[in-house]
Amino acid sequence: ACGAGGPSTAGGKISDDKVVLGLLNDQSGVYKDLSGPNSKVAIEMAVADYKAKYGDKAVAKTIEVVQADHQNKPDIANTKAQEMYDRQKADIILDVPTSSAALAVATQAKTKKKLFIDIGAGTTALTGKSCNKYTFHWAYDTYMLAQGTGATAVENGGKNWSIVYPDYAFGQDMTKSFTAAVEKAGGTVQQSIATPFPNDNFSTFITKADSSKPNVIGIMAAGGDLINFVKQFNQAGLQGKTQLAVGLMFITDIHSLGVDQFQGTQFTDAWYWNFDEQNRAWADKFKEKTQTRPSFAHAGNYSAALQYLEAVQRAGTDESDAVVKELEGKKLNDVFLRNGEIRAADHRVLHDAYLVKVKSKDQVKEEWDYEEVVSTIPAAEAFNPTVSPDCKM
Amino acid sequence: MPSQASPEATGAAGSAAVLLETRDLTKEFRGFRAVSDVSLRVVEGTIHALVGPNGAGKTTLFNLLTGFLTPTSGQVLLGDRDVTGMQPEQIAHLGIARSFQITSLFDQMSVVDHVELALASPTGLGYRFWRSDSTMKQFRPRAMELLEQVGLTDRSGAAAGSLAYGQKRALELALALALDPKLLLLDEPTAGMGLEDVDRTIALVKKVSAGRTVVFVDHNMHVVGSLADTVTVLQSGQVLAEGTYEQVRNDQKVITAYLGQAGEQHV
Amino acid sequence: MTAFIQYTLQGLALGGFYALAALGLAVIFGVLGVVNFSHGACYMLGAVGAALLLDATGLGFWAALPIITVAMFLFGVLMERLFVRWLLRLDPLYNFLLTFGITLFLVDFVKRRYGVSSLPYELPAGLEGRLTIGSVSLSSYQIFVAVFSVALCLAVWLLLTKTRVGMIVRASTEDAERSRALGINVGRWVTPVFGFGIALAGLAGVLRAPTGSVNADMGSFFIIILFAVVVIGGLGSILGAVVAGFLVGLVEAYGQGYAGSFSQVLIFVLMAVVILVRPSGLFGREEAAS
Amino acid sequence: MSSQLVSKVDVDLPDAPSITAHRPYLRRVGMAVGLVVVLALPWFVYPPVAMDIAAWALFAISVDLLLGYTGLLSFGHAAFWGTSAYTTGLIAIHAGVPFPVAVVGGAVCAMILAVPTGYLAVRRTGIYFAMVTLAFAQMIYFIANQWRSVTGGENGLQGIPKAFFGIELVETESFYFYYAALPIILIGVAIAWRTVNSPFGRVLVAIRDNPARARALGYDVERYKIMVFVISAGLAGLAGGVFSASHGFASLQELIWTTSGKVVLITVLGGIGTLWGGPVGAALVVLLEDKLASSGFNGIGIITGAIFVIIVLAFRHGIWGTARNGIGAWLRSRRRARQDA
Amino acid sequence: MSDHTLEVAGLSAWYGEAKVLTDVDLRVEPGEVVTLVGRNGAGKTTLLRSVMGLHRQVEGTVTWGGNDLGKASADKRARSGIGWVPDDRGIYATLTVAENLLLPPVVSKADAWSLEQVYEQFPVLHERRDFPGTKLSGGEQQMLAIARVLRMGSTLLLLDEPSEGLAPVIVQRIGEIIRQIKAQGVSVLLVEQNVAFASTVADRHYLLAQGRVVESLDNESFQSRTTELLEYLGM
Ligand SMILES: Nc1ncnc2c1ncn2[C@@H]1O[C@H](COP(=O)(O)OP(=O)(O)OP(=O)(O)O)[C@@H](O)[C@H]1O
Ligand SMILES: Nc1ncnc2c1ncn2[C@@H]1O[C@H](COP(=O)(O)OP(=O)(O)OP(=O)(O)O)[C@@H](O)[C@H]1O
Ligand SMILES: [Mg+2]
Ligand SMILES: [Mg+2]
Repeated sequence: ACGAGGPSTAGGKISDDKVVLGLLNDQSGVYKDLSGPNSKVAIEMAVADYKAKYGDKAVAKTIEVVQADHQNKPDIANTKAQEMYDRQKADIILDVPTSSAALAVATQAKTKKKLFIDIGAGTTALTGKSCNKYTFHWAYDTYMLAQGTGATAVENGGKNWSIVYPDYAFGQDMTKSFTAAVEKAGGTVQQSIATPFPNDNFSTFITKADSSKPNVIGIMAAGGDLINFVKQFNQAGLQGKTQLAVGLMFITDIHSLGVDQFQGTQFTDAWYWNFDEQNRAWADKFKEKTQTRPSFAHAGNYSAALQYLEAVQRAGTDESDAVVKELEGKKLNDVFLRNGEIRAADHRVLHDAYLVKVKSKDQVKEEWDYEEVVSTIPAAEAFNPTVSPDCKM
Repeated sequence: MPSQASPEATGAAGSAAVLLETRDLTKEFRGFRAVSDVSLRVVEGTIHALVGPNGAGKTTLFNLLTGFLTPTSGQVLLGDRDVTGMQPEQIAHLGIARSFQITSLFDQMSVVDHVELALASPTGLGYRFWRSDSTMKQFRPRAMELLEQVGLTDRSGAAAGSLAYGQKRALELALALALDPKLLLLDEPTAGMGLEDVDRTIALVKKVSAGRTVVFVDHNMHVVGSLADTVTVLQSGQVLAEGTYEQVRNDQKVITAYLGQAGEQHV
Repeated sequence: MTAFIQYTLQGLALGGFYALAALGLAVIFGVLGVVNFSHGACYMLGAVGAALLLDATGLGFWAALPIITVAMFLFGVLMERLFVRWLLRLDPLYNFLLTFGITLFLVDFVKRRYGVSSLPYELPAGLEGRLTIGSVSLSSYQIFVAVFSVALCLAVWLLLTKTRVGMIVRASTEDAERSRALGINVGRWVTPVFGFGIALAGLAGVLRAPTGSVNADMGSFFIIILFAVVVIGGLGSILGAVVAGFLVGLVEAYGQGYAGSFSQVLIFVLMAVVILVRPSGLFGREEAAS
Repeated sequence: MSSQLVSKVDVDLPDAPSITAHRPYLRRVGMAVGLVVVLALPWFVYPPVAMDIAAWALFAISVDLLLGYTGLLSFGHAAFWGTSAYTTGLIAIHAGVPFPVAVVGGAVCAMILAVPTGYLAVRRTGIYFAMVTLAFAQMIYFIANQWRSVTGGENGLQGIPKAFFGIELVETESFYFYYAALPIILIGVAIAWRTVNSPFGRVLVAIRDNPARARALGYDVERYKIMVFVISAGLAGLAGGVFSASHGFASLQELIWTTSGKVVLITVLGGIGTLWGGPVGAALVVLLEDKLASSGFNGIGIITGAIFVIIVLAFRHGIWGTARNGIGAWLRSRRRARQDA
Repeated sequence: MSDHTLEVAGLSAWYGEAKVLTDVDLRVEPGEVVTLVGRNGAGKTTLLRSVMGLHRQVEGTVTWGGNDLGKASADKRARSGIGWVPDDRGIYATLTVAENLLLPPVVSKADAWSLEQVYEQFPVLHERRDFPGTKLSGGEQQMLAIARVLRMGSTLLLLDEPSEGLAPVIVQRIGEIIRQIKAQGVSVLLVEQNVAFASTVADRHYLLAQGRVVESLDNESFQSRTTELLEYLGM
């Protein structure tokens, strides 16, 4: 048989008689802990909840979850996405951190006319130049991070900023967004300092950043570089003296380094497990299965899978166009999405976000109890209110 | 064996043009002068021997002449042309070929391929990456001829790495000849050879020296005596004496510095 | 001006660190002719090892320094016995490739076993403070790293060039068979030297742990900088590795201070210039044209 | 002393192909079998994966041309593969030409880049060469990362069209794309094969074994090295261009040093100095990665690393080289047995 | 001085499938200088390497000082008093001249030359003592190689073509040195092609052809039959 998978000929209402959810993410690299294999557990929880809710009335009788490790390599993501759509008959692909990989998968979604909901990547290009009818951006983006941390910190008194950013697309975007947010809120960015990427040694940059005596130093590095920076920031004796604001960090970063190092640091989170009863209840269920607490990405994957299945239920089919119609413009609420809405124009999912502060050691009551929510950023403010002119569905 | 310079060469030496000349050639290694102000004139068509104690600078001089080392000061002239500082391959194209004191071959390549490679060098065929390598076969007859001259016919298919030492030296000579040079530089062509091979090599060098100029280094006075029209004795990087073999052999300075009592005994 | 002094001091502190790591690489190359690609991975193992030691037994930095160094020495011995020695007589490229394979293995092994997130590690007791003179200020830990690495580099250099052991080790490297025929039990020396080089990498990793992120990937970029350091210094030159280590540290610090994100490119530019002007590196043995 | 002048690279190579020496027809048979396998590949292997195999195979061959036939280990070949990937993409996006034209453009750009790189790198041999090329590739990576207006930074250059003379099947179906792109790969392989089996190839081998001697024979060693470096970069460029056209994007992954490492791994796994080892190694590594990615086993490096270590230690001639030597030895012993009988 | 007779019995050696030595028997008594004469490729170097334990594809026995060396490693043999001067001299590039001299362990205090003695005999080595070993000329390296084993105090020297590429004066000096160490009771197994030189220093000679010992004779008969023998050997 020839391997050229043509467009699937939908016989019944459900193609191939089953709904297949594909999880494509990093299962061995930097995002392993943030999302990784445990996202499969989250998606399976969504499937179980869907089945429990609809029982015999469920449109999707057989639901399968497949997964692949893209190792943050866009070429592997690209091939695996095609394979999932063509061969494993996936109706939707979920997660896909790493922007280049996410954008590649978005293109495949467009050509194959199958759904793609991105949770793990932050690039606004998914709802900009690369937006398309079948791609949704669920959890966060760089605009959200800047808006939350930048604007709110200024409101709380941090008027003068120094920004240190890794000199590549993500860092540049973040710096632009942060500067805009800070200035809009009435603060000033005294200097923004570019650093190489990756980079191990920040002490000179820290000296430089602190030389203008700012109230806040913003750091846009992520992952290992962020940890390098924070350790060296603390060793420079600045912890407690100058407020540290982090562009992108995850609860897993705090967990790995310990609250001590991050104590007092502010950042924006898309979701926090210990925020309220509803979150906590879900987090408890998650912990039963994984022995660990969920990150926003786990909850995001759960939410995306659940809302997708709900849309299939409403549409009565898993045919992509019908499902997209059921998602577009909908207002949604679940454990992850608060005041959620899927903006039809660019498929940006708007929802509440949270400015959080890392607790000090004595405030921590249990493992993973690291964040204190300073304020909730309403959905309407958290994401860019204007749709990018580059986005042509 | 009596030592004699070939008569026609000696005759020519007086009038013929100087093919190779060095002017105050000097090479220093970290302050140590291995070759010091050497002015040498090699007359076209002659066989010129360089002798001298170990470390006198003979190999270094060869390296300077062939571009493997750049002189600290001084000049190397080939005919009227200043070749100082040229790269080895450029000098090779000008018609200077050398053999190495320490054998230096392509271990995995067959003997005949070596010679073909040497023969192909001046043709520029080597750059033709779009041609089939069977075009190299055009050199086969000439290659076999050369191998016969040096007595390697029966080893022509063997990999150079598997040759015995003496055979390697013979191949070195064949390679130098393949370049059909105006000037042939041989660094100890008979080192490590048995007597019979030495005599064969002497005969061979004599034969190929027709129509070209040869400069060689050897410690074997028998070889020097049989071949050289002119002998230059180096010591500590400087020219100690120069003349015919007979003249040099009886030079008291040379006897003390180099030959010792063995001067007679070894011939 | 104070900024310049500050950058200089930071550069020296950073350089001490590169010097130490490059020294291990240079010793292994100088002595065994092996360019150890896994040097970055061993550095990572040193840091991760320290973090695991802390986690498992509560033993902190001062204990980790000797324990991990010895453990990495043993690891190096094992690596040499099991793998490296079989290729010592071949072209150095083979060991380069071998250690590249070992790197892939080690990094993914650590990832799989201990995750990818950074492991926590704090400053050692007694070195949390800062030293401030006028407006110039350095953390005590940076000063400690600089002094410690300089002293260690010096000791290793003396060991290799001034002692009989150093001589034997150099000779055995150059031609093991010949050395054996001269009555030297070569096998006895090669293994410890390799272990010694690996131990230096591990030691550098331990030194790094309190001040950087400790994770499986921490060595992958580091090794490339180290290569630049040894190329600049002259591969196989102990002195070269040390001097180039400091040089690169300074270049990086000034680069950060005055050229921002181009600071790392400066290192490679420096390397390109060195190759052009002195192909064998600043202190490399002169290699005749090939 | 002339001994220092002899700085040679001792790559331990498999025996010369003695199998075919006695049976020239075997060579043709081998080629025919190879061609059939290549043509049938997308029937057995998922077509995008088959395309990846083909691209990596040519990439590995380009590395082998340097490593196996000239004794130069380039640890920065991703620079050429990646440069061509980006250039191919830019040409395809902005000029709207059929993708093979864009790929050729990409390869030319890689060759142009190879001239200064080669000029600097060939001053050193052996392990130095590896480190210099690695560092140089790192600079290219850095530039691509910074120059986001052209390259898209870490988002990559997305949306590269596969225009192919209006034939829509090629543009949308990876199965047909494979056959449209295959000729480019085969031409690349043919160039490599011709280069190796040419007078030029002979000189390369001589240079590999003893550069000083080659110079004394009148060969301009550096010029030959730069030439082969540029040819090799061109082949890597063809491969990289096909790769990015096939995937529809070019990303920083194409330029990062692990990509250089991967292709060396493939080459050594397949067998240095064999040319055909590249395809074998590529098929193995690409398929293995593909299978492992969906297997739930995280830690691909554990397996590829271990295989690599074993190959370097025990089967230095790689899969192809070991097999060829084995068959050769078997044929020899059979011949001897027949003679004895 | 302890007994140090070298006895080789029934020694055969191979390179892969090629047999290059066949049933070689030879004996070197204490204080004796014995040469091994033969044309290129006769197997002389291989024999020395086998005695040294460097060539492993061998059969037969090598007895040294009454002990069968069996599979003893090269370094053990060297430390039991066998000194090797290889045909390529084996000078270390990474070591200075002085270090080259000091590198090998002194195996017998009584026989070992002191550094001063070495420098006195070979002033050039003193002069170039801080240079990397291989920066010496070919002949200087030969001197260095010989000096090196003398400094070890080996009681048997295996010299592989020490006169090759050496100036006549130096060859004479080496002859003197051989006679001098012989006077000290050191024995020498000398591989030579330079028959004239061999006959000036040796007590006995073995003629090697195609891997076999074809004749063994003392120096007088060797000198008287030189021409005939050379003819026979094809030298
Ligand atoms: N490494 C090797 N592999 C295969 N054959 C070899 C090897 N080394 C030597 N031989 C062969 O073994 C035979 C004996 O070589 P050996 O070097 O012992 O001779 P020799 O008498 O020392 O010659 P020479 O006077 O040239 O040094 C020769 O025919 C040679 O070709
Ligand atoms: N690259 C170098 N660096 C330092 N010294 C060198 C170098 N090459 C040669 N020499 C020194 O220069 C001197 C001349 O050496 P050269 O090899 O030219 O001598 P030679 O006359 O050929 O001797 P032989 O007959 O022993 O081969 C020697 O003392 C040697 O040590
Ligand atoms: Mg010489
Ligand atoms: Mg020999």
